[in-house]
Amino acid sequence: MNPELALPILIPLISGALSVALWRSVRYQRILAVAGTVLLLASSIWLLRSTVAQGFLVMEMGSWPAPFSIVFVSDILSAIMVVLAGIIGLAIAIYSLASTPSGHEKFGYYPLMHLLLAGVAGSFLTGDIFNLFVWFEVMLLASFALLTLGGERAQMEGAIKYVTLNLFSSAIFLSAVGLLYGTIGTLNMADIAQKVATLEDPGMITVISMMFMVSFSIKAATFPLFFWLPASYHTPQVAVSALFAGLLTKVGVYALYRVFTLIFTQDVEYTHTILLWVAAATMLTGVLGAAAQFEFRRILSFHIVSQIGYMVLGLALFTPLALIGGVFYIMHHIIVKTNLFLVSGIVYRLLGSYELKDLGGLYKERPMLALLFLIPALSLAGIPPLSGFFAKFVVIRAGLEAEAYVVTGIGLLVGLLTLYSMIKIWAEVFWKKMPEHVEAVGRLRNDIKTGHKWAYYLPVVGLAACTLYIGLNGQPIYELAEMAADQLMNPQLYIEAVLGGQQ
Amino acid sequence: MIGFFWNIMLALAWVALSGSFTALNFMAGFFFAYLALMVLQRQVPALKGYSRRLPRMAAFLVYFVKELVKANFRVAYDVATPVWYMKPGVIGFELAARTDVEITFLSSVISLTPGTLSLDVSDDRKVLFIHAMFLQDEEQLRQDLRELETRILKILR
Amino acid sequence: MKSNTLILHTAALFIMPLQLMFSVFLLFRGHDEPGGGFIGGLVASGAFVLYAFAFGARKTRSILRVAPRDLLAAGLLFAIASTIPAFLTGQPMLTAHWWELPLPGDNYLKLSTPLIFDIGVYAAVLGTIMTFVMNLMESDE
Amino acid sequence: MESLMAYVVGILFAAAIYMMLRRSIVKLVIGLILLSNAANLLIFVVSGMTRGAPPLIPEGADAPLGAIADPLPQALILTAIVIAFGVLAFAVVLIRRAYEVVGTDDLDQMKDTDT
Amino acid sequence: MIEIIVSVLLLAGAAFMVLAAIGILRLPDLPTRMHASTKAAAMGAMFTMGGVAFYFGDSVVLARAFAIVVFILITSPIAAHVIGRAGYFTGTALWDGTVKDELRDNYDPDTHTLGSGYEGSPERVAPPPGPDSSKD
Amino acid sequence: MIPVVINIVYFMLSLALLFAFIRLTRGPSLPDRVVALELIASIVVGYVGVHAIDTGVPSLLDVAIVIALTAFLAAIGFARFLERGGQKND
Amino acid sequence: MLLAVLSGFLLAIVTPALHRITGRYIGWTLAILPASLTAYFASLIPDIQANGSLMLEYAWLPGLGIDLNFLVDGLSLVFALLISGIGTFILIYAGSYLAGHNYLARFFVIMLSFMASMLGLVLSDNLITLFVFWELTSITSYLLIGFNHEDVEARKCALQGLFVTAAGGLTLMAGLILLAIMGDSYSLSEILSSDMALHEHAFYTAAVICILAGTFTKSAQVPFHFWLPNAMAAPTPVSAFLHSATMVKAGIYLMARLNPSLGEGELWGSALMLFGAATMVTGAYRAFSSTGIKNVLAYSTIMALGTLTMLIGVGTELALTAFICFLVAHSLYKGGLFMIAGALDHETGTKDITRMGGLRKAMPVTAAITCLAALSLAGLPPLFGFIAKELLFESLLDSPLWSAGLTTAAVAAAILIVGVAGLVAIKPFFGQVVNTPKSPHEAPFGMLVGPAVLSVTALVFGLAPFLPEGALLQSAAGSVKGVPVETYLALWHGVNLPLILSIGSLLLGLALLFRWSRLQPALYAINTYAARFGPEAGYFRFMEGITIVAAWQTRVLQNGVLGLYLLLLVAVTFGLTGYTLLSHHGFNLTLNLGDSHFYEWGIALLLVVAAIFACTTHSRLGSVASMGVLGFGVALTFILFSAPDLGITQLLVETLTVILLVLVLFKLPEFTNLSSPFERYRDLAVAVFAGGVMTLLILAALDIQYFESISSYYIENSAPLAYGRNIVNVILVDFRALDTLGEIFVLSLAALGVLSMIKLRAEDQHKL
Ligand code: NA
Ligand code: NA
Repeated sequence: MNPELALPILIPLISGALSVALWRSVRYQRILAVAGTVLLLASSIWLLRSTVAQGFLVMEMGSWPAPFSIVFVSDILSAIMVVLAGIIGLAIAIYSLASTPSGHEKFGYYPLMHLLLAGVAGSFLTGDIFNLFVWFEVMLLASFALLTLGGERAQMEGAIKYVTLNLFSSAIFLSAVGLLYGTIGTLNMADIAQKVATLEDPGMITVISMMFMVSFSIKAATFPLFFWLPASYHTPQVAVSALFAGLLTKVGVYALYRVFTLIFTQDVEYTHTILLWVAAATMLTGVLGAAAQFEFRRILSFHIVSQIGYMVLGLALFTPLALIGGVFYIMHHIIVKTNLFLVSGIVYRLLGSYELKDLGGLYKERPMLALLFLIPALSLAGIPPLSGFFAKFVVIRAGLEAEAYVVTGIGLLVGLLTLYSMIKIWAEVFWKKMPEHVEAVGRLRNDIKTGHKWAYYLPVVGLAACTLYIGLNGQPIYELAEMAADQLMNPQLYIEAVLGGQQ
Repeated sequence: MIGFFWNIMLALAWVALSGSFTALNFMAGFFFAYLALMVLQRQVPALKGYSRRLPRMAAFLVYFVKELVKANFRVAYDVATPVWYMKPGVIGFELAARTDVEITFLSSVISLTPGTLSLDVSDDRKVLFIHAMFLQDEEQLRQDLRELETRILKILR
Repeated sequence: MKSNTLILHTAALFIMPLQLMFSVFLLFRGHDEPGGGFIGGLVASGAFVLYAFAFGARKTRSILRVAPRDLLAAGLLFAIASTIPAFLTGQPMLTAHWWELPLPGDNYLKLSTPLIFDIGVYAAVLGTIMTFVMNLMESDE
Repeated sequence: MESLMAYVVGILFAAAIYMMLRRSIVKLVIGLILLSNAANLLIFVVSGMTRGAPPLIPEGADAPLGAIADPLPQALILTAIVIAFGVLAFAVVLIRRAYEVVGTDDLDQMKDTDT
Repeated sequence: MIEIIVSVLLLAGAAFMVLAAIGILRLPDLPTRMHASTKAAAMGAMFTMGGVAFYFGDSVVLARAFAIVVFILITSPIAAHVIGRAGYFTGTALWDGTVKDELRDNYDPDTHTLGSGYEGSPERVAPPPGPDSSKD
Repeated sequence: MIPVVINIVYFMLSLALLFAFIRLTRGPSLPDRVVALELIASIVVGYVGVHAIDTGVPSLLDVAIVIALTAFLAAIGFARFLERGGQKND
Repeated sequence: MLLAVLSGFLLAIVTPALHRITGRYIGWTLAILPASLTAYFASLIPDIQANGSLMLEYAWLPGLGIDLNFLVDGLSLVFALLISGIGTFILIYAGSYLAGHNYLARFFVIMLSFMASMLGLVLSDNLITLFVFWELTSITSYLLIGFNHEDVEARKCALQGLFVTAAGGLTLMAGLILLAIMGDSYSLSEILSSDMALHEHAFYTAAVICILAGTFTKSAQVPFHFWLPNAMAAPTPVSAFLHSATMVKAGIYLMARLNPSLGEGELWGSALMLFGAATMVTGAYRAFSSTGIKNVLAYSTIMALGTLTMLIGVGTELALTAFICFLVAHSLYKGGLFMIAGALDHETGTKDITRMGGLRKAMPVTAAITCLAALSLAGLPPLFGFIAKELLFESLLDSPLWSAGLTTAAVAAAILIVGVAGLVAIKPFFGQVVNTPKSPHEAPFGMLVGPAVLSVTALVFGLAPFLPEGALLQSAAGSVKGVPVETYLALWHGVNLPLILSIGSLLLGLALLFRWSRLQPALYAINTYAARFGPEAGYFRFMEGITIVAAWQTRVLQNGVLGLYLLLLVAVTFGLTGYTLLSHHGFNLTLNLGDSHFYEWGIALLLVVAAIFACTTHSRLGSVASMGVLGFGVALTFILFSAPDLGITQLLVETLTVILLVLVLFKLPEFTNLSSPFERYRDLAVAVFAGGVMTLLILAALDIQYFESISSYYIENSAPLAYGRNIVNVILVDFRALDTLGEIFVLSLAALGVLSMIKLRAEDQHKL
């Protein structure tokens, strides 16, 4: 028995439920927010260590044998993802202590945060396709509630799109699960994979895989299914944006990785070629979308889309190196993108706006903040030696090796345009003189209270340190990605780990 | 008293539903019914002495079913035949029933009886407004209603 | 329009306990016959919805005694608590544990973690739906 | 029956999508309800429909006496129904709040957040 | 024998259902439709459940069938009352053939008060059902 | 005999269902629709009863109990809508 | 060696603290580092002379084949010495030039980082590590160009420089990866020493194009040259160091470095010669036609960069010798000249040479140093510049390809450059005294020491060319050639064609110089005209294009209309699924009537009409009621097909749904028909298509049952092992309890969301 396999969902579930129970005491909820996420991070690291040591961890829920029980499976990829969820969770929890409006705290911000993390962790760990649906829904509902928390007009408008498109995705997912069950008769992913692999004419499986692809692609926000993301991500309070930016789309990407390496590999020529063009179009449309924006968080939101393209590209190329690149990219991007949103929050706190035209002068006034922006921004743009460079480098090399020149070329171009966007923010927010009307209001004097300063800056500094660490000492991360990719390229290992003796 | 009555009734219902006629099950039913009533205790007015009304209740049931069937056929005939024979209208029926339970029980029974439908009670609870389908002989209808009310009050008082 | 209270009030007082009891019945019987925590919880919510329609949200809160949100939390904690015995014995999460508590006579009270779990489900469903309904109603009043 | 229901489910999907594509937020909600019903029925249909043999075991028996309906999809659908209900409740309140805040039920008027 | 009873009960039940449905379809206004539907449907359910109880001939089934009937008898008049009055007060048009309406005169749509027409009179209008007045 | 009767009953109930649905679509006012909906609930009770006999599964009666106990809530909800000023033709 | 490279970064980190301690001596203090680095690199010279090259290995990212190995040979050592040597004086100079500036510490942080990056670039053996440093130089350059960041122009120029070099950087990355794939290694030394014929590889052309795109942008070759003059927005020390002496030579370095491997292909040589020559001429012409002293110098730098590129392209031993000499010569005089320009600016307050004159009296030392450097620039003896120019002419005359054309171009450039040298040295210092915004004094010592030392070095090297030759130049030329090279540097080669060309160009250049003022309007007009069609205009058009395309795409795709989003989503979903079904499975439209009872048909019909009515009615609550009917229909389906639990749940949920809808609806407006008939028919068509695909999918799935369901396990074990007879419930609370656990959390989350939406109103909130 490996308790560490269940802890990443149990801890946030318990923290979430307790936070609801402690509804009236925001103070205890705040303590629990940090304690819960610290424990989550600790247990996820424990999980990663065990997984690295043992290759796979499997827990058959309720002690019923797989494939009849719901299994939790941790391979390197899932363990990595859970650790990332832990890191982001902790960063957001600390940041939230300072940034969350008190009304939000009184109306369930913390329980929602915990349960979002539970949904995310559950999605990463489950080895059951229907259970994945359930965790998706947990995550989704938590995100719905977080998105609307506060009830501003923009939030409502954004939420309607977000909710509708995601519910459509859920319905497609559910239908696909139904069809898969109808034809294969099982829900355990390893069991499905094993059975699909024996089919002589898996045409129908390919058809069903398209529904999974669409559904997960909506969650992952790829072209042409990403509209919900730029419509909504900039509307909630910033810690929520950051949490979403870091984790939500990556769950979709993870799901794509999971099923299109484990289950739907029967017609790679077809499925992964589609993914390839999806990746290219996603990268390009996302970055162009960002180029048209002049609001801090909207720019960042469109870049999420664009970066998702790189991750999907890693999967689409479907070579060991490409998967390494993809996994590396995911790790890098989660940390960096969250951090950028957090920085945008500090900027907002200082100057009271997200509109670039209303911002400025922060390089002069807050050089450390400028540096803290520059690290993730340049990393996002793939500037070496930051984490993003190595991620992009591996993907590009994989693309060139796979002779996918057009897509690789697009990847490079998108890197340039990403840099352009980041520089746009840099020039407008940091370099530009502070606009006079802002100065007149004296927003900067309304500085972050010293008591809160650490809560604003600690997560940003920590995540920037992660970015630097991955960049300067990428070897351990690379090795992890390599192990993950190795497992992904050999689904047989996963199947054996889950179904073990029944083979 | 009414609390206890309901408690027993609910416990019996429990036994009936579960189909397990054991003392233990009855006790369980009693217990859960008690819990269910507990939530309501402040709202339920106490009534007393229901036991002597049981025979009257049986008689009422017979009467009621008879009326029910009779009236149903009357409505059925009118519905099934192409020409409307009905003369519908709303009448006010002066209530002898006073308490909430009495009025509610009466109005329900009236509603259940085809051809009459309780619409509302006046604010001073003196009159029950009834939509009747066959007002050919209003006096007869009022008499029937009065008899129904009398029988009900006998059970409830 | 005018809102009548008398008939609906009185009827609600009679029907509601019936529904509540039936919901508990469905809950406990669920393992063997149609029913269970969900269905039970839904029926119980129906009972309180009826009460709320008849008497308004404020009175419903007073008979619920706890906030629907607390009911919700209790349900969730109950459901999670049912996973604890498995942890204590080093088994995978959600492994069922069964206990038979002897009662007078030849009877046993069968208690199990799935039952605790189902009770949690019941409470959570009830809490959820009451949260929906009460808040919606209160926002009108 | 399954082939008949295939058409029914298709029509439900079509109806759901048609309603979701309307500009009124209320119709959107109707569309969502239809959509979840369609998906649930889909699972029910593709995993096989059996008449008159609910997955219940008679008292005292260890196993059902004859062939029974597949219980697993039923459990899945039950979960899906309840989830859909929760989601729907949220969506309904969301559109109400959106209407209060935005002042129109026309979705085309709700595009400030995009461009 | 049982078969016949069951058949008759089922057919009667179904017939009431059909009756209710025809009624609701044919009858001209809301209250009259309710006369048909509420009662006939309740009757239909009662007969059907009677059939069920007889068919299975089992105390458990009997208890359930009984419970169903009781529950329907309790709930359907409440629903009918609530809908009927809601329909009436929101001004649903009554059939042209309606002969009288004593309620309309007593209802004040501005204050939403429903008088009895006996506001000035002493407490009771109808005679109390004394023990002597009962005839059976 | 019973199978034939059951088929006849199914037919009658289907017919009833159809009529009730027609009323529901025609309205014209909300209460009319609600009444139709209530009737449909009752017809479903009938269906359940007949189906229980048809299949010999008495457990199905539980469905009927639930309908009997809760279906009227929808009507009360609609009525509340009207009481609070909802339009009857809406 | 690792320390040598990284020390710059380390020092950068502590610079702010150091600044607080040392105050105004910060420049001098920091200069200790490059000075000692210079000494360190110089100490390696004997080693290189003996062994040819030196390899120092450090691990970094072995998994990716990325390491911190450093390759020291003649070429890299020349660059390393230039960087650290000139860097020393630049730091001292900057300490004076920016004395008292608010952001002096920030400036030095970036400067030191740049220097370290540059060292890393020229010393890295690993292609990727090289690229890492390459990009770092672009970024530090960006930060330095935009040092006066509150100025819009500075920001624009910085962006332009970054955008162009980063664009090139990305193609360079692709090129380097292709090269690594071709050479099967990221190690330069391995690629250079392998005997693979890279020019026969399929990737060769692509790799060369990608790499050259990178080097050309970085080294400001035509048509990417326009960013460099704009980079003069940077403070002068930056221009002197980055944009003349070092960073812009990174591209040159890389071309020289890869020349042995890639030079065998025809593309390489001809591309370098062509672009190099074009750059050379353009640079020289623009230098001559500019008025700002920094622009003059910048364009003359472009000229030099073109020359260097061209020389690599020529690729003969002689040409490569000329290359190395020109490289060193240029760095020495151009670094010095820039520092002078800064000093002039500093003292006079203007950069425009037309507004200076007669400064020799006020700034005699400056004037002397300038003359010395200008002589080298003009290629006059006895300075090292002369040797380089002679070699240039000689090697071009000797070029195996396009000799005449290249020579003509070089002479033309030489003529113009003589004029330029005159502009720089004569115009400000001689002639009439012109009033300047500030009254000039001699520049401070810190600002003069650099130019002085560099100019004197040029003089020394010119007088004693064997000094650098023996130490390094020969081995550096060998590095570029790939095989050892014999060089013969001398000031005097006798009267030969190169000398004649030199003299000729000197005379013509002087002639031009004296007509400069009169030529200026014409030159200005030509430049203005060229600016409208030149590459810089192309850059602006490209940037504008991005914005336009981006805005267009956003308007079209992210249009804010949910209906259109959904429409696309539905079309994609069902289009893709439908197409795949058609292509991978095929379909048949079966409808088996026989297996359904008539009343089941009735229920199916009910479902359909209820759904259709819900969609078509104009009554909202009619629609809601119809959903209720649909719910009953679905429940009936469940009940008739053996799912009582589902039936019950569906009924309850349906009832509660209706209640919720009704509770909410009276706050909402009635149905209105908002869409046009076209939209309705379009949506209907899409919806029917989607439904059709779903039907086909289900029908297809019904025909297929690849495997038995796993359910038999639940059926068998429900009672004996899980003690429950309702198998569905047992699955829910035991076999698959985790689903249920998740599900109640979903419900709770919905409840919390509803709670906050209703209770927490935006208008009540305490705003930030
Ligand atoms: Na993201
Ligand atoms: Na099938």
